[in-house]
Amino acid sequence: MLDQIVFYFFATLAVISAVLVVTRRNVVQSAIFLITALLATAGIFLQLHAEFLFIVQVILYAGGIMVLFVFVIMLINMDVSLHQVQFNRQWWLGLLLALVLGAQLTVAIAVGRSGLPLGEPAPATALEPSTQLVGRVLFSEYMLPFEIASILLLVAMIGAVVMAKKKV
Amino acid sequence: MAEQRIPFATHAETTVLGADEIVLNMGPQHPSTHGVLRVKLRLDGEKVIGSECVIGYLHRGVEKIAEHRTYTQFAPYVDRMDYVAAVSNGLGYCEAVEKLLGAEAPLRARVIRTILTELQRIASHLFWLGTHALDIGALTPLFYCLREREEILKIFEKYCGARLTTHAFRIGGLQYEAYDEFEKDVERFCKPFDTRVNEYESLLTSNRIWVGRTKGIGILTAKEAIDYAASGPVIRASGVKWDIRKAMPYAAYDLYKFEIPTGKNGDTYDRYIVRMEEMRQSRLICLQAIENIPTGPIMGKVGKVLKPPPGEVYHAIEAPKGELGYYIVSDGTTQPYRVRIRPPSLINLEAFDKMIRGHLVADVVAIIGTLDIVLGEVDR
Amino acid sequence: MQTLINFVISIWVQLVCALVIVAVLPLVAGYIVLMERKVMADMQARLGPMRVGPHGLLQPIADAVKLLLKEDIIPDEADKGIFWIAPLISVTAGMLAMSALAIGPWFQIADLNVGLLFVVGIGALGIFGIVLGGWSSNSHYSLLGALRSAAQLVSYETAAGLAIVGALLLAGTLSTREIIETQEDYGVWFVFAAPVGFFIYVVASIAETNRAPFDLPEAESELVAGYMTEYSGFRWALYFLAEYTNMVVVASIATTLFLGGWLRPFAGTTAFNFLDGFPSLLMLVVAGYCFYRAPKQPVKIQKMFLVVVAGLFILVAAIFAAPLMAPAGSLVASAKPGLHGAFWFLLKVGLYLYLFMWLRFTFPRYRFDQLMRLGWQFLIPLSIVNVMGIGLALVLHRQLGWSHWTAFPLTTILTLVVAGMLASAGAKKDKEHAVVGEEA
Amino acid sequence: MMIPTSHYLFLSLGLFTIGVIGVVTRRNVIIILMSIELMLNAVNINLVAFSRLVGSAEGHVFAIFVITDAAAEAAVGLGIIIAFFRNRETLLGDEMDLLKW
Repeated sequence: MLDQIVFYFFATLAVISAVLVVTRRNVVQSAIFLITALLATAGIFLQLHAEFLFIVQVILYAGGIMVLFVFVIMLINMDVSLHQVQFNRQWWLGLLLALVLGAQLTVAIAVGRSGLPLGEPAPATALEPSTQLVGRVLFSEYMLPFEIASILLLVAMIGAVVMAKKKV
Repeated sequence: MAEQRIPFATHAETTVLGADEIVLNMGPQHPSTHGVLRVKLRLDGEKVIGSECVIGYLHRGVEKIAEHRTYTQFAPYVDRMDYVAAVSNGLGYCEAVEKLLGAEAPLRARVIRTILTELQRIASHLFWLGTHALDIGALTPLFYCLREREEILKIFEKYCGARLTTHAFRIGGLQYEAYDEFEKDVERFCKPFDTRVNEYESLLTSNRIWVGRTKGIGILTAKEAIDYAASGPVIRASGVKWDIRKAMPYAAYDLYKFEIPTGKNGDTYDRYIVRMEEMRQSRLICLQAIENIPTGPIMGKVGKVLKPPPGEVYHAIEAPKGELGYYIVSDGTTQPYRVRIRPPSLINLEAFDKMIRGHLVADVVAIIGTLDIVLGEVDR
Repeated sequence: MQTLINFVISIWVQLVCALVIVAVLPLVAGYIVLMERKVMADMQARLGPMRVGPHGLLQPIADAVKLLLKEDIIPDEADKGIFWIAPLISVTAGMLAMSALAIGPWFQIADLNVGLLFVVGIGALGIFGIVLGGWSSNSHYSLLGALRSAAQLVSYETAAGLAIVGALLLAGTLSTREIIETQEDYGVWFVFAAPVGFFIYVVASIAETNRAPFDLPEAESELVAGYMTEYSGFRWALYFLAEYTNMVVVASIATTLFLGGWLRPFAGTTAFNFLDGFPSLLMLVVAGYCFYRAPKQPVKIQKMFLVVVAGLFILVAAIFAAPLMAPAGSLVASAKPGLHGAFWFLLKVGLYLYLFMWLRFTFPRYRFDQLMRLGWQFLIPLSIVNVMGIGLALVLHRQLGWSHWTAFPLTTILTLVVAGMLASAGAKKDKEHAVVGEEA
Repeated sequence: MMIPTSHYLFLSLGLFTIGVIGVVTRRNVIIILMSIELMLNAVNINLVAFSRLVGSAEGHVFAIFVITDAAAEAAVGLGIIIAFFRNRETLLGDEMDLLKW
């Protein structure tokens, strides 16, 4: 019961704020709703008993990446963008994509019912991927990807610094 | 966006704001502009690339008032210029008029003037230290400084009944005889005062943050300081040994031994060190002076109605903030024809733009503080 | 309905704790402000607030009433919605972070298995309140304050995080409760095993809470009041509440991680059991002081008030003493860990806050570039070295069987050597900067 | 009573689609970047839900990689935006029509 309340609450919150992210004119408001959407997703992670991912989501996504976004938005003068047309005429393309994706998923669920029990409820405590378990898997089986990811971050960092410098 | 044009007297070549330039208006209502100074800063991020000081918010037309007052009536007005060093202002004016009259105050009056002026210098520097430290973020020295300053103000109050705008001196000498405990009070203040100065220095001088905030900030080389006609601790910190007390002795300064502290780099830190050392020297002067205050009259022969002969005079003294000059033109009547005052704060403030370029916003307050301006004097 | 009632019954302890935090924290923050003003007054040779109540004891309440009644001014050009909600974000984040902290073995809302990360992460969300508030005010001072705040928090969060990692390596868990229990098992607080980590955390936590000497976002002499320049009345008070809540949060993290949480000093040693009497004794001393001061109050009602305060302290002393007196095994005696744990925890938090205040009234303020240099060029490298040092010590201790007493001092000394090298390199760089500045 | 995994999938689909629509229809590059973050987020929900379904920690690990990637992308993307804005004074994606200037 509680589980469901939590899930549907956060799911609704996530979808509504996601819609607002895309539709708001003001970039700062978009950013705020994106933060809400990300925190709602974090709530869904919590409902899925993925506590570590929950906190990673909060710290990294909401606390780190979004601070970066808000920071940049504030650095860039906002008055310019408020008086411009914010949407272009490709809504039909968006709608088309949405329809295609929706159809795909429906078909996938309908067909895949035999392969994967997608319609079934997710098991409650088949496995509690706690912090320790995630850590163990991350640092043993996925050691190489982990290192590659760290190099990716390093490259991104250097790239960002170089790009944001005044005189290249 | 429409291109925003901001007139910059000091920076006329580029008036169009770039993508990452903003104009920050500091003051006239701002906690650390020491009154009603208004500074327009052009910032690139936090770096200052241009500035303009807007003054005049405290203009009261002191010089004009002088033309409608007699010489005696005008004397209290000068107290309201540099209101944290009223005694020094009064000394400069009284001596200038005496020079115009060709009279001189008796020795006893001059010695007492010297003592009070030096106490005032200490008080002014204490007030500067407290507020300067507060600007840089050290909250506590202010209260210690005010504690000591209070002692000096008490001496003033006992002497002439006023604490701030004292009007302590009269043209030709003094109105009040020193009260009975005067020497004792001064001694009681001066004796332990050097340990107090050491105490402040122990809070700040070798503090890493303080050194980081003041060393290399607002550098004024000796040549620049002379070119800007800076005076007082500002020019001395740049390494120029210029002190009117030594160069053109007035009052009773030729009787006493004291040093002129100078700095080397002309940065904020050096100005801080110079002022600290000046407090110690002022203390020494006071101690020397109270040892032997000559007896005699305290009022020279100047007559009841002051009517200086036609002519003009310039007289400068070393006020706590620098050279305080009075240029008085007399047309032979009881009222001055023209009084022009050279306020040290105003002249020192002219170096502000030079000192601030290339530094950060945080340094602006440090440099305003280190110039030791009093807006009452700048605007007059 | 029945399920709801059952649900409430199953979590009533947590509910009570949550209510206590939400209801009492504003008051506590008010009294921390009073304490700060009193400490400041003491250091500055004056008395501080003395008018409202005896010794200004009711000052926080008067301040709160004043702030509540003040007009809530919203600047004309401000982004109203964001301006309105920004302080709430800060406060909510701070209070939410409190929920995973264990104030004594009894008082904890939720013992998450990512407890400490939760506190750190949620606490860091408060930055949005500051940034958005500063941006929406539409004032250059506010914007500069907000930008500084964001940059500062992101930088020092890294150092603080790495300092926390060092202690987490020792604890081997993220749950706040288990961290403290590990320290009990070790018999030593982690501040002694990882002193450098504690130092880094102290510095970083001051910077994170925007306190002097790192209070650049609200530097009074430069940016008037930084991000809260345009705020007034109750919203301004909310920012203050958030700031003090954050102070309590970082102090609690430090207490939990480094200072043994709710543990009494020498918790494991029975020879020091007499320290159990300390809480009662302290309360009695305070009560005695109140009695001593009471007759000296000028107004009768103030005398009575002080006597009542003294009586309350005696009552608290009795409550602390009761479990010690009661026969072992009784219900009252079993209340000891909860009561005394909370006492020791709050005492340590209070001392940590006192350290904050002490530093604030002693040091001048850093400049922004200096702050960044300190963070990135000294604290972050040092905290990385610190993590490696602790890891090395653990390897030496656990794999190679060295004793605690050699492994940890050795790595600490190594870390300190690195710190010295970093500091001297930084000083050299400072000199170069100064030279460049002179040329320019 | 548990929530069927398909509900997570539909939620994820919803968020992903909104993100796609955002990328396709908005002109402001910052909002386009934010929409991409939204899409990555939708993927994460899927990963975690499946991880729960099959009972392994791999989904979590991949979600962490996705977040890492999002961080890198945001850093580089915002760096480009700042450099772009400095030179062209605009934030509109359809005006980004030069590779070098």
